[in-house]
Amino acid sequence: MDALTVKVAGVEFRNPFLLASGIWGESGASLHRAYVAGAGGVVTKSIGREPRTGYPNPTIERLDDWGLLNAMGLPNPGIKNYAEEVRFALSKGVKVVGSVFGGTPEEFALLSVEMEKLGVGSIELNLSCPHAKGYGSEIGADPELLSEVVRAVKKAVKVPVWAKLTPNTSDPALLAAAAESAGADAISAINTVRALAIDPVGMRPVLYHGLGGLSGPAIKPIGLAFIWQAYEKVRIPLVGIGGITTPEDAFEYLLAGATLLEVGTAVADSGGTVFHTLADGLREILKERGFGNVAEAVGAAHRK
Amino acid sequence: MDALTVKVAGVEFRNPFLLASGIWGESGASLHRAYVAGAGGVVTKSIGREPRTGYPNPTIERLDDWGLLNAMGLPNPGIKNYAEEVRFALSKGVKVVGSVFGGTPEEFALLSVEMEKLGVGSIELNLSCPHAKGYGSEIGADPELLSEVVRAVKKAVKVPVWAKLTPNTSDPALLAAAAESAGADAISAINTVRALAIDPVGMRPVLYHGLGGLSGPAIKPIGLAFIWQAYEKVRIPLVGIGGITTPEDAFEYLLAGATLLEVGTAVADSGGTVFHTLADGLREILKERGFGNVAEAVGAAHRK
Amino acid sequence: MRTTVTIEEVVRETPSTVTLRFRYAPTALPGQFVMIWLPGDDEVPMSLSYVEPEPLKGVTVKVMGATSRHFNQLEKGVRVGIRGPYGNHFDLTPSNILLVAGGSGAAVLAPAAEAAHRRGSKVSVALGATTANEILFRDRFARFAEEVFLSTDDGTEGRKGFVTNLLPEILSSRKFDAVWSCGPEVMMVKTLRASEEHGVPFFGSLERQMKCAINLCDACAFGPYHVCTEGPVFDGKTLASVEDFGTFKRDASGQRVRA
Amino acid sequence: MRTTVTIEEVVRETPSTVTLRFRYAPTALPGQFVMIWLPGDDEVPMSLSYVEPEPLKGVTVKVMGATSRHFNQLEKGVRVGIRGPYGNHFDLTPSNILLVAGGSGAAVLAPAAEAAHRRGSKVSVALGATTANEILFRDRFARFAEEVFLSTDDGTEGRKGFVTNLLPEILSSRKFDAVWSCGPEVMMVKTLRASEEHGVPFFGSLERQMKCAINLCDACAFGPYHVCTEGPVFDGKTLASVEDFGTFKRDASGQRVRA
Ligand SMILES: Cc1cc2nc3c(=O)[nH]c(=O)nc-3n(C[C@H](O)[C@H](O)[C@H](O)COP(=O)(O)OP(=O)(O)OC[C@H]3O[C@@H](n4cnc5c(N)ncnc54)[C@H](O)[C@@H]3O)c2cc1C
Ligand SMILES: Cc1cc2nc3c(=O)[nH]c(=O)nc-3n(C[C@H](O)[C@H](O)[C@H](O)COP(=O)(O)OP(=O)(O)OC[C@H]3O[C@@H](n4cnc5c(N)ncnc54)[C@H](O)[C@@H]3O)c2cc1C
Ligand SMILES: Cc1cc2nc3c(=O)[nH]c(=O)nc-3n(C[C@H](O)[C@H](O)[C@H](O)COP(=O)(O)O)c2cc1C
Ligand SMILES: Cc1cc2nc3c(=O)[nH]c(=O)nc-3n(C[C@H](O)[C@H](O)[C@H](O)COP(=O)(O)O)c2cc1C
Ligand code: FES
Ligand code: FES
Repeated sequence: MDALTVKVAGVEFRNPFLLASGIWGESGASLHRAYVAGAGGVVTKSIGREPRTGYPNPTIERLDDWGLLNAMGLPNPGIKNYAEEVRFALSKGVKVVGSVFGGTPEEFALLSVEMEKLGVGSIELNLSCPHAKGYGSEIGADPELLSEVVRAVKKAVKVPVWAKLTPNTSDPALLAAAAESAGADAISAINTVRALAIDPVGMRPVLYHGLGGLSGPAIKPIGLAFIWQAYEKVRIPLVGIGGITTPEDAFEYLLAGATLLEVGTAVADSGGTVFHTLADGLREILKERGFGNVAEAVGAAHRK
Repeated sequence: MDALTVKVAGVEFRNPFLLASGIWGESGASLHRAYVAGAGGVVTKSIGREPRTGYPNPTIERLDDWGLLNAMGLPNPGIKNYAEEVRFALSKGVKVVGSVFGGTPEEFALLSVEMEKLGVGSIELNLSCPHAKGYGSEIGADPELLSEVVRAVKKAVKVPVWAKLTPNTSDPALLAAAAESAGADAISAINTVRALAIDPVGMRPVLYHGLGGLSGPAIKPIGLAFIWQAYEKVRIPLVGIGGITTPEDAFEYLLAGATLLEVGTAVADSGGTVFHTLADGLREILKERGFGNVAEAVGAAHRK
Repeated sequence: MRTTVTIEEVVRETPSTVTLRFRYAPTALPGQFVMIWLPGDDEVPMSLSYVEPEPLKGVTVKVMGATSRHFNQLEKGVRVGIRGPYGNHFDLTPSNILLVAGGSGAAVLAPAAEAAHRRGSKVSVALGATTANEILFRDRFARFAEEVFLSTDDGTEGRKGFVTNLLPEILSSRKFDAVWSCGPEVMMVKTLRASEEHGVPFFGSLERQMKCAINLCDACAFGPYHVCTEGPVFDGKTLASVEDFGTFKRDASGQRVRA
Repeated sequence: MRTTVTIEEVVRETPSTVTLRFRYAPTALPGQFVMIWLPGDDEVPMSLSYVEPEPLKGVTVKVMGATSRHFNQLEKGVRVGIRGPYGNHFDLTPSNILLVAGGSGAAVLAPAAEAAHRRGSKVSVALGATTANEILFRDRFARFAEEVFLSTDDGTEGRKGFVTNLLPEILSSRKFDAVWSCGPEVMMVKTLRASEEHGVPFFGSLERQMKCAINLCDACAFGPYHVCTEGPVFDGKTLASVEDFGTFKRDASGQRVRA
């Protein structure tokens, strides 16, 4: 087995670098392209039941080379229309993780079933959707609601289920533990960090939606902290996300406890070449530091 | 009245730029120096009952020009020893805000009383201290505990009380509302964002304590979001903190809803000259944009 | 990174089209576009209709819906948000170029043609519009073009009908080594076909949904390509290889709709 | 920013002192220090005892407590974390310099003296130590110094007693235009006084708690100054104006303790 091969909940990925949800995920052709560019797998855009146009522009705001703000508003063509995109990617042999979002446990379950029918190998639940029942807070920040969703989905599908958690919480370990005990097979973290950009000339928020989410290098330390805390709490595998740009970043996430990694904002500058750079670089680092494979490095920083 | 003069809960500051807590705050001479350098006021280091050495080094990790991680561990000489530092600063005419931290409402109240006796004009409660009763989570992230602390302190002192809140929460507005209804006179936000740095060579966390807090430009969008959400919820004045480095940053915080501002990490590079740069720059911007004074600009982005 | 520019000149080009000129420092190559934001309204992609060495850059906006109407009402002195330039650009080396433009398509072709002309290329132009007073940049092209062929849908100027009807004649009349086209996608499909028939390399500038413009969100997906980064200019071979071309684009939700 | 260096040479200087040499690219001026980290142990400030043009930089560490003992046991090939250099440096323009060093104080003075010598300055050295085999850099100074005066607390080498006892004689023997000093703070206080008496400008390198080293945390507060940034080298006038000098420093909690 290659040093970069990773198995999560029985599903094998040829390397730990997956295309993050919401990046290049609108079309099957783009998913395929990320895979050809060297990704170990791809996570689809978060898909809902009905088509949503998302928010009007501006939907993104580049802050500097260290950060990006976005408020896309979960644009997606709805699960029915999206089916052909997933099928296209699968037909090309792409390892697809289907990402879904919903407002209720039932909706999450229904969408997951549809994804499973399409043939995806794993499902990622986007548990930081702003359309939530409850007291106006996000589903994913409430351990109760989060558990309900995970349980409902686990009951409905056989493929592994990953719970994607938000960093906008006072207690990452609590959320991780809730997901684990509800039956999640893995935890993905982090989604973007709640943030805002103001245009000092127009004297208003830049993003149409106002609030947005911060991604990119600036959130790497925040993602690492989440993975670190989750690793100390749960035993299911962790999918590290947030600012991964260089092979060193990836190695740090492994050391902190992540088994798989997702790459989002870094795709922007690289146009996909980042996947080869990351994989080659990580292979080098593992060898140099005496690790036989990815799994051996996972959580190593906790053992010091 | 000068365009930069700001009044918060009856206390006047000659400009809105205060030295943030934990920066240059160990000695009265340094507090005085920040004031001479042009700060509108200074917030002391967070002071507890007994001397604490804080964590061993490394206590800080500079990530890049956009971010800094720290885990000082609340080093402080204890309120008794610190008294002479506060007295020195006050004797020089410095506008001092006394920052305190504690593990219980009583402790916060006791320390606030001591600060008031020393003569500080306002008190800032550091409500993100890791030494908390409750379920291991921080006092400041729990609206109940937070309210208890604020109520206890308000009962004990006459000077205005500011509640300094954490961004590590799912619901900033909820925390802000809790502080307001418990009687806080102002809200300061944000403290640092939970984060971690891993040393890929040593394969362990860089900071001795492991987890730390992110500050600097990278958290400006996170601080702006907090102020934005708090402004929509509460009517008490807001003290904006997080990544303020340029006059434009300051202006954006005003537009988002902050009345006062604290400057932390930016002091590092500037050695204090940042205060003049900020004040001069903001004065220019206000004039150019047709605002007669700071108060007029506060929250302007909400009125679009 | 986003910045703000002040509109310094407003030029009414046709009843439905206006050019806005502004000072914007980043170097732009002909063919590139910017994302331009009217605070309070939308942010939209616009090709640069004026680039270096002009002291003022410019965009030329045709009314299509609410946002472009808003642009058409802007006055001198207004400040708009801008980021970019984004995307690729026209290769200026061909020495005998035919432009085929429909509607606002002339906006992106004009600065490219001027740049090629400055390098010594010969440029001929086929301009189509709905009606006579909607013909865009007729005088601008006349200043340097070998010939300007006109057509209008209603026959009020030039040949009546679609501009593509002119192509067999033009392409037979002389040897071109490049056809550059921008306009409605059906027009470009036909122009590509005509160019192929005459063995002339084709380059077309495409329009798709744009959200991020930085190769991230996939809104501009066109087959496996991203129009914001690998386009908007594509060569004929690439266009012909992508099933989307002339058949479908994606709306803001990602659903396929007719191109 | 922190980086990692590999110890390439370990030189035992005295029973309690070791020099560690490593390749570290950032330019350093004599007098500056680095923050050096033994993962798993502490991170401490150390003056650079070797700077450019030496191919290997170095620090010279005297055993004081647990961390410095750990440093004294390091072997070649070990990797340590490092950031810096930080702080100010010695002004190398004086032409007749007297060094007054106690204990590990010679570590920071040696590279400064070498640099001044290279520029043509004359350097004399007064070296103090507890006992003969603890005298640091005796040979290193001998290579270029006009004279090296020695003293030991126990009289096993040179004059018995504190190094400051040598000063009246040395300062009267010749005209110096600068005294540079580093060592225990009481020693520096006495040296400053002696220099003032002889009208010679004084410069001393100070030690205080260091945490951030970037002018932020105030751990290194010395009067209104920050030793990490405005020091570690201060001139005599500044030192004399700060009540802390020779009286108190702050421990890790910020409490005042005897200097
Ligand atoms: C790279 C690029 C360069 C462009 N350059 C120019 C230019 O130089 N001059 C010019 O007038 N227009 C240009 N456009 C088109 C422009 O961005 C807008 O699409 C157009 O102004 C319509 O906006 P609206 O909101 O007023 O109309 P809407 O009410 O949104 O729609 C009117 C019509 O335009 C289509 N449309 C809307 N938004 C987009 C979009 N983002 N991308 C593609 N089609 C869309 C709709 O499908 C509809 O048919 C360009 C588009 C792209 C992608
Ligand atoms: C700018 C600067 C340059 C220095 N350069 C050198 C050098 O070149 N060579 C060298 O051997 N040492 C140098 N030191 C001192 C060194 O950083 C350590 O203080 C020393 O090695 C003791 O560490 P320890 O943990 O082994 O001892 P500890 O057990 O911590 O303490 C032993 C003694 O050292 C004092 N001490 C501890 N930490 C500090 C500190 N951070 N700052 C000041 N005093 C402290 C204590 O008060 C105690 O008296 C320098 C200090 C500073 C501030
Ligand atoms: C433009 C954009 C769109 C995104 N859309 C989604 C989405 O639909 N679902 C989701 O779970 N995460 C979404 N994310 C979050 C990313 O998957 C990822 O968690 C985040 O960007 C942090 O990783 P990064 O720093 O590598 O970008 C989106 C991020 C960006 C930048
Ligand atoms: C070195 C350091 C020490 C700090 N100590 C404290 C403290 O004692 N009490 C407190 O309330 N905040 C403390 N903070 C947080 C700052 O006051 C401020 O909230 C934070 O750094 C964000 O602002 P900035 O980005 O301008 O630095 C500290 C921050 C730093 C960098
Ligand atoms: S517009 Fe987002 S990828 Fe092209
Ligand atoms: S060591 Fe922190 S200010 Fe000097």
